[in-house]
Amino acid sequence: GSTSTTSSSSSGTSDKKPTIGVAIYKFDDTFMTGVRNAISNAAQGKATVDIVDSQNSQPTQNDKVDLFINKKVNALAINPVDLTAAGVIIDKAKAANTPVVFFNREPQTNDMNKWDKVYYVGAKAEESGIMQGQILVDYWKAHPEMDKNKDGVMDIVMLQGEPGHQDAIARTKYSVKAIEDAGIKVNILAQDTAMWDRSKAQDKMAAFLGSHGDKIEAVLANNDDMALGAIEALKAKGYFTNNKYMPVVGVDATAPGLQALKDGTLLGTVLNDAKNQGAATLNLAVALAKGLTPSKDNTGYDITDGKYVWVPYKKITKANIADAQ
Amino acid sequence: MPENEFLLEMQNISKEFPGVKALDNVTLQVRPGTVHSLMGENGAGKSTLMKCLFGIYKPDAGEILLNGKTIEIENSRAALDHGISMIHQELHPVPRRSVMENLWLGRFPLTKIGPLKLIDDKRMYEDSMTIFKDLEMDLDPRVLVGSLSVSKIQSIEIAKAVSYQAKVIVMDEPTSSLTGNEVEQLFKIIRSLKKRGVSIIYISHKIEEILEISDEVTIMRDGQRIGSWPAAELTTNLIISKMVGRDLAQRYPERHHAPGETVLRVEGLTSPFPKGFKDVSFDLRQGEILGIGGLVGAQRTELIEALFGLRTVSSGKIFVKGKHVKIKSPIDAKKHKIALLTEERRATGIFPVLPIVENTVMANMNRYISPYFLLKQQAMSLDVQHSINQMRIKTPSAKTQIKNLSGGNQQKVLIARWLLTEPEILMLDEPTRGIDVGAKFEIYSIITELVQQGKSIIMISSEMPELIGMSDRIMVMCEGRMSGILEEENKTEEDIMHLATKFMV
Amino acid sequence: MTTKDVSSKNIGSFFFQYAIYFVLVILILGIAVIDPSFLSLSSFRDILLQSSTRAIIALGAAFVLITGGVDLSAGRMVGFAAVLSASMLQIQEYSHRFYPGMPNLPLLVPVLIAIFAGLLVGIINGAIIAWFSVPPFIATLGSMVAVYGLNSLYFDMKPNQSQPIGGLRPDFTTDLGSGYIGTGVYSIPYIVIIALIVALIVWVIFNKTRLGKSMYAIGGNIQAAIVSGINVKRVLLYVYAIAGALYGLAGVMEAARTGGATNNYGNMYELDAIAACVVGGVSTAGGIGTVPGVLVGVLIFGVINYGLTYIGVSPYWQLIIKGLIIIAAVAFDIRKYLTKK
Amino acid sequence: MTTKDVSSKNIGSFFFQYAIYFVLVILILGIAVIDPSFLSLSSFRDILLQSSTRAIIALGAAFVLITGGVDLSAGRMVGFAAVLSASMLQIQEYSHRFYPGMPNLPLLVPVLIAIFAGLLVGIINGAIIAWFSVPPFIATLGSMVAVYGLNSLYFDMKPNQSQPIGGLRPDFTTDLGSGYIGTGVYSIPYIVIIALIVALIVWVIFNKTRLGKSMYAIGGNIQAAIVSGINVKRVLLYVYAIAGALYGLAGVMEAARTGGATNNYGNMYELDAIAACVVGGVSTAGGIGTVPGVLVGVLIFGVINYGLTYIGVSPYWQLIIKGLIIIAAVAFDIRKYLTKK
Ligand SMILES: Nc1ncnc2c1ncn2[C@@H]1O[C@H](COP(=O)(O)OP(=O)(O)OP(=O)(O)O)[C@@H](O)[C@H]1O
Ligand SMILES: Nc1ncnc2c1ncn2[C@@H]1O[C@H](COP(=O)(O)OP(=O)(O)OP(=O)(O)O)[C@@H](O)[C@H]1O
Ligand SMILES: OC[C@H]1O[C@@H](O)[C@H](O)[C@@H](O)[C@H]1O
Ligand SMILES: [Mg+2]
Ligand SMILES: [Mg+2]
Repeated sequence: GSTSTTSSSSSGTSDKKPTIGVAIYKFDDTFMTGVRNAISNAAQGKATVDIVDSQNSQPTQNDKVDLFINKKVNALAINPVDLTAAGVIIDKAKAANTPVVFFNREPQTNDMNKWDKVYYVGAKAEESGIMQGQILVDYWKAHPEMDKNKDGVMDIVMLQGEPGHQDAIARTKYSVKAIEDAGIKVNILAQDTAMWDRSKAQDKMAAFLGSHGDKIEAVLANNDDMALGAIEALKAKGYFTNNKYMPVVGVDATAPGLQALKDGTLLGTVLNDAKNQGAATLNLAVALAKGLTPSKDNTGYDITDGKYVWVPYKKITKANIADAQ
Repeated sequence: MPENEFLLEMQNISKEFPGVKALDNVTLQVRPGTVHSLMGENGAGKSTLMKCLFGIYKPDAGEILLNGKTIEIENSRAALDHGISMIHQELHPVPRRSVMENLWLGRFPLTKIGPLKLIDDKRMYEDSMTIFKDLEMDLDPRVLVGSLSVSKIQSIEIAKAVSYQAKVIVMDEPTSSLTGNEVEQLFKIIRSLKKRGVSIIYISHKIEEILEISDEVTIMRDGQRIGSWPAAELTTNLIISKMVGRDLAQRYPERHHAPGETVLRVEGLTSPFPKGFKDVSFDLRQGEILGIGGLVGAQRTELIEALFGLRTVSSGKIFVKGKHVKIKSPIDAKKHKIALLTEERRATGIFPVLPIVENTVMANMNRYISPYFLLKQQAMSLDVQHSINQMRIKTPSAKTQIKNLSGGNQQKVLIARWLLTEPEILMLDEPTRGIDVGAKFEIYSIITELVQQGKSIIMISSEMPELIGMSDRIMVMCEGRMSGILEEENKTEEDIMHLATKFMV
Repeated sequence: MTTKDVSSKNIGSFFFQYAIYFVLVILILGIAVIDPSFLSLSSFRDILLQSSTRAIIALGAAFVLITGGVDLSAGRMVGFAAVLSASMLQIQEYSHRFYPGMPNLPLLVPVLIAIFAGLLVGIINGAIIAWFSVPPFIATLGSMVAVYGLNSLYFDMKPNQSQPIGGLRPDFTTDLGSGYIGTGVYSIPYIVIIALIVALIVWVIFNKTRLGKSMYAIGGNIQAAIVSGINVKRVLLYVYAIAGALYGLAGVMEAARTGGATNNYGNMYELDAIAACVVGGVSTAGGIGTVPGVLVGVLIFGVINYGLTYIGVSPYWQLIIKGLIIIAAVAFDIRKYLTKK
Repeated sequence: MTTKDVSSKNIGSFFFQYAIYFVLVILILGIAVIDPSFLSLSSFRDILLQSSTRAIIALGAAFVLITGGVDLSAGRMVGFAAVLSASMLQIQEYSHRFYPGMPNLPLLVPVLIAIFAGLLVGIINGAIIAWFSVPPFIATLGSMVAVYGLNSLYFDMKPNQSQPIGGLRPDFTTDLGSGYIGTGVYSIPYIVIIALIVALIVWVIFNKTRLGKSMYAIGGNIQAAIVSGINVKRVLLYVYAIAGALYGLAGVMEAARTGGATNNYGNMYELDAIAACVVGGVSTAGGIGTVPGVLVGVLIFGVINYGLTYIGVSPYWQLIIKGLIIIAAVAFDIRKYLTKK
């Protein structure tokens, strides 16, 4: 079916405050909660936002999109569960003439090109991995003792997020690649999924330590929660006391992560800028809902290639904790 | 084809369960067109032998011959295909399905609709009606089996077994839940089956029935065959002595009852349901046995379950030792020292997967609680062992799961359970159903002893000789109403029957 | 066996007999009171559409529940079928094709392969349960875990390497997944039609076939089934196999509907499916359950999910309310079985 | 009734009687064959430690399963208790304190509050099941969903706003969560000791108390339990309440052990717990189950999880192997119940 283009007036309330339908891929994702809060805050006085949980299920998200279209929202802001599903969502939105801003997970270019009222706000997933790698490279160079067996190869273990999760894949791949690009060979002693989960990571790390013990020279975790789990397992094996140290790197710059940076247990993390992702997403959606073409003027963010707003990641170590707070 | 002397032969069958040699080299030979009865105490191995025949168990050793030819019976399907059908001691209804679906289970009539074979509901209904008419049973094929009484379910099982057109029909205690008329009806069916050359293997603890219907009788004891005799050569006493291995001088123990004051008074008890019991009033005195007689459907079970707090009542009063009491649940009943042995052993009696110990003490755990909230294991085991000995429960150990006991022995455990609560008023609903003569006498003795200790008993029984032999007084019910109380010494079956049909039209 | 007279009690019992239908109506009305715009054809169309794949999975689950079993592998099989079918139905031009060189297959081939995969896993489940006497809970928990592993391995194959599968063919997504008969709000999506056809077939199996009656007997009293000569093992095999095929079909439809697939598709659907069945009157103890009941159960969840979002209840409160509604609905429905003695 | 002599058959039946213990040993040996270094005190210590909270949850689940019920709310209660206790046990200096101004509470206060929250939810579960006759599956599904909603609301409160709760006090994490008696590999973590004490208490309840016997009776035949004058409703109430308290305790221990908490803690633990119980011989049909069995079930999962990671099996293959082992272990164990035909 199709609806009239003057959908905003049909709601009966004043046109000044448009309604934005926001679908988050999963509510209990720490980082996306930050984005979600940023969207709500940015919406104060500007728009009514209806934020829903897609429960990490693409079909559920499609259901929510149908509902938003049925409720005649003025614009959609979608954090896709599965980025390939954007195509179908765009078709639905186009049929109802409801503009869409995707955020945090980038749909494929050919989908983005399906319609001119489709935008994207996000960070480049691989960037976070690269920064993780760089943090280790810096440490390796400054601390030759990190190469415990002096073979010039960095022997690491990798704790991965949910199998198939694009952030997990990108971080796993590009963190290693960044180290290798710096001319350091990497040997992955063990890698396993801990499903983004702190206590699973702790259990996995205990097993890694059991089988590889002191051979491990660094721990890469796809997020901070898992990095912190690894740190607990390391503590149980005597690390972080009496000069026994292990470099551990995560992503997200969560509050407990920053605390661990302060404590000196976490070597580094990567800040995914929730505040700006959220604000940019909302501003774009509001502009689109009002029938405007988004621009730096009406959104406050640079628009690249007419459709993209890139919010950069930031490397965080003990030295620049303040940048993340 | 030369006629074999025996239609069915089970030769040298042995079967062992963990800790039990259930069958030890047993041979059974059944002639065509005869009723061959199997008798023996509870746990003698009768059901096990039949389960071997019906493919439920696989014998450890032995052979089965049909018409002189050795056959393999892998499962029940194979038994049915060989023309052997069975009425099981433990009934197997599918409660939430209709009568006809139960009847035709495993062989539903089909009709072809195009390439599809679908169930022919109409034919299923008509075929059911035909069978029920044939067997003179009053059953509606469409109602849910779960809403029927045990005796109706028993009738369905009979109809089912007969409807297979089998050559051999095993009937494992088919009459345990039937009353007079229905038993007669069954016998009529058996006689007509015999005429068609069908052989019946008949198991029962009711010696009168055995003598009436059998051509031949095989007696078993402790998993072994004692011998086979033409029924005409046997008498009640002979059977008993061969079964039990000793003589049983009398069927009912001597009674020296001296009923005392009233311990239970029921006034105008009425069920909230239109077909339920109405306006029932009676007294139970200390040290007496009050029998309750009546036909199936007389609401005897409902009445005593209401007294035990298992059913609601709309009006009426209950007095225990003169005090007006409200009994809303078995917990209340137990507080007033009332016990109830229910009618349906499997549904409301046993805890199948639990050991005998737990099954025995379950109604009586308060007694074993030590000051530290822990149960006194020692005392518990002692009491259980005492019960096993006293009731002569046949079991490898007190830790055996009760589901592995023979039906009769399960019943004894349940009686033991309630005796352990030391009730003042013990209500027994068909207490000797499925119990062998020897054990019956033991149970009667226990009841008598209890009464002599000043306990009071209410006993529902559909066996009139038992009712007459044991009761001081007999209350008879008919269609939910009390039709009279027989007080005099010389009560007769005719008296009971007269009252049991008093309100019938 | 006399027929009961019509009486006031019967009206009450009629009410309880159909309690679950009343629950559905009350829910709809309750939501409509808060936001009258909810009562529209397009809302109902959305709810029906969203309930369709759920209904197919729930019907599969019902097969198993009626025999007294349980099937935890449902969700992961949905995911497997979604990935399988999607991986073979990508457009030629798509840059990350799962099978780069493969020519376009006829639509039906990948669809059938995916359904067949579900069937196969179902057969394995059934065989393990019937022949090795492994309790259904464990057998299907094992296959739930193993199928997810298998799916992830497949999904991780080169060149895909765990990329979400996209670029699906329009005959799969647009025509089948989003297509419909009719126009505008007066249209019925194909997916709804497929679900209805499946429901009809399942109804026939449950009520008119030997397999169906045998299932009820096995769930109602397995001893009775055995001594009546029912081939219990074979029935269980068929039941789990059919259930598996239905999950497979549902997986294909999820991929068609969303235009993509990942190995995470279907995660936890089994719980939703079982819940819908139980709310719809299927007993987890076996032997009880009807197709209309299951459908109403699915619709109740559909209305709750859609309606609570529609009236703008915040997600966390939605969870709390949803939890309470589920309990209340069943507490209400269960009264019909609580015959006072 | 002749007593059987000791014979070769008895050895076989002894073997099957303890099949599940053999499964455990075989698993350990199998892993040790692939990597002999696995056979070390520190591996066993790790496995014991990782199994401890699981054991407590599984014991809670066993209470419920023995009565013939099921408790889906376990995992979410673990999460709730973890968040509750963690939120009240942060160091003063932590920048994102859940309760910014609050003074330090004595360790036991938050711990008891969290356990009490579990108890309370358990009581509600039990009450709904006993008094409203709602099937346990639905009652606990409802509370599983609702408790998660409640926990998420709490977790989302200002100023925390769904940040993982960190900065926990060392007396909670270091002393309790990671503390131990003894030195080096010859040490026993407190958490293991707590789990052992819980197991002992549960063993006493199951075997030596009226409550325990009543639970088995209810699971074995609820009608007979009613007739025997067991206060079925009260027993169910106690059972779900105790289970809830155990989940609460497990949640506290998860927070202490990992040094943090989020609302997603404990997600799906109920499935693991039930699986461990069933592998350990607890029947989902009720009436059957022992404490040693449950512990062995938990250990089997512990060994699989630790061992497969130890020998470096890739995650996807881990899933496949784990699924197959679960099925095989139970297929093997179940032989003891298969009364010879
Ligand atoms: N499945 C089983 N497992 C273990 N022991 C069993 C099993 N079935 C029967 N038994 C044992 O075998 C013996 C014979 O039992 P069976 O049921 O055949 O007796 P019965 O003669 O039919 O008795 P009743 O008259 O009480 O029905 C009993 O001791 C019983 O405990
Ligand atoms: N209309 C009915 N609906 C449901 N159950 C019934 C009905 N009629 C009888 N029953 C059940 O059948 C059983 C026996 O019926 P009833 O109480 O009428 O006979 P009784 O006189 O107690 O017979 P018995 O001699 O077997 O004890 C009871 O357990 C009762 O619950
Ligand atoms: O999907 C969940 C994951 O999402 C990532 O983006 C995030 O970095 C992880 O911490 C985890 O939350
Ligand atoms: Mg090195
Ligand atoms: Mg018998």
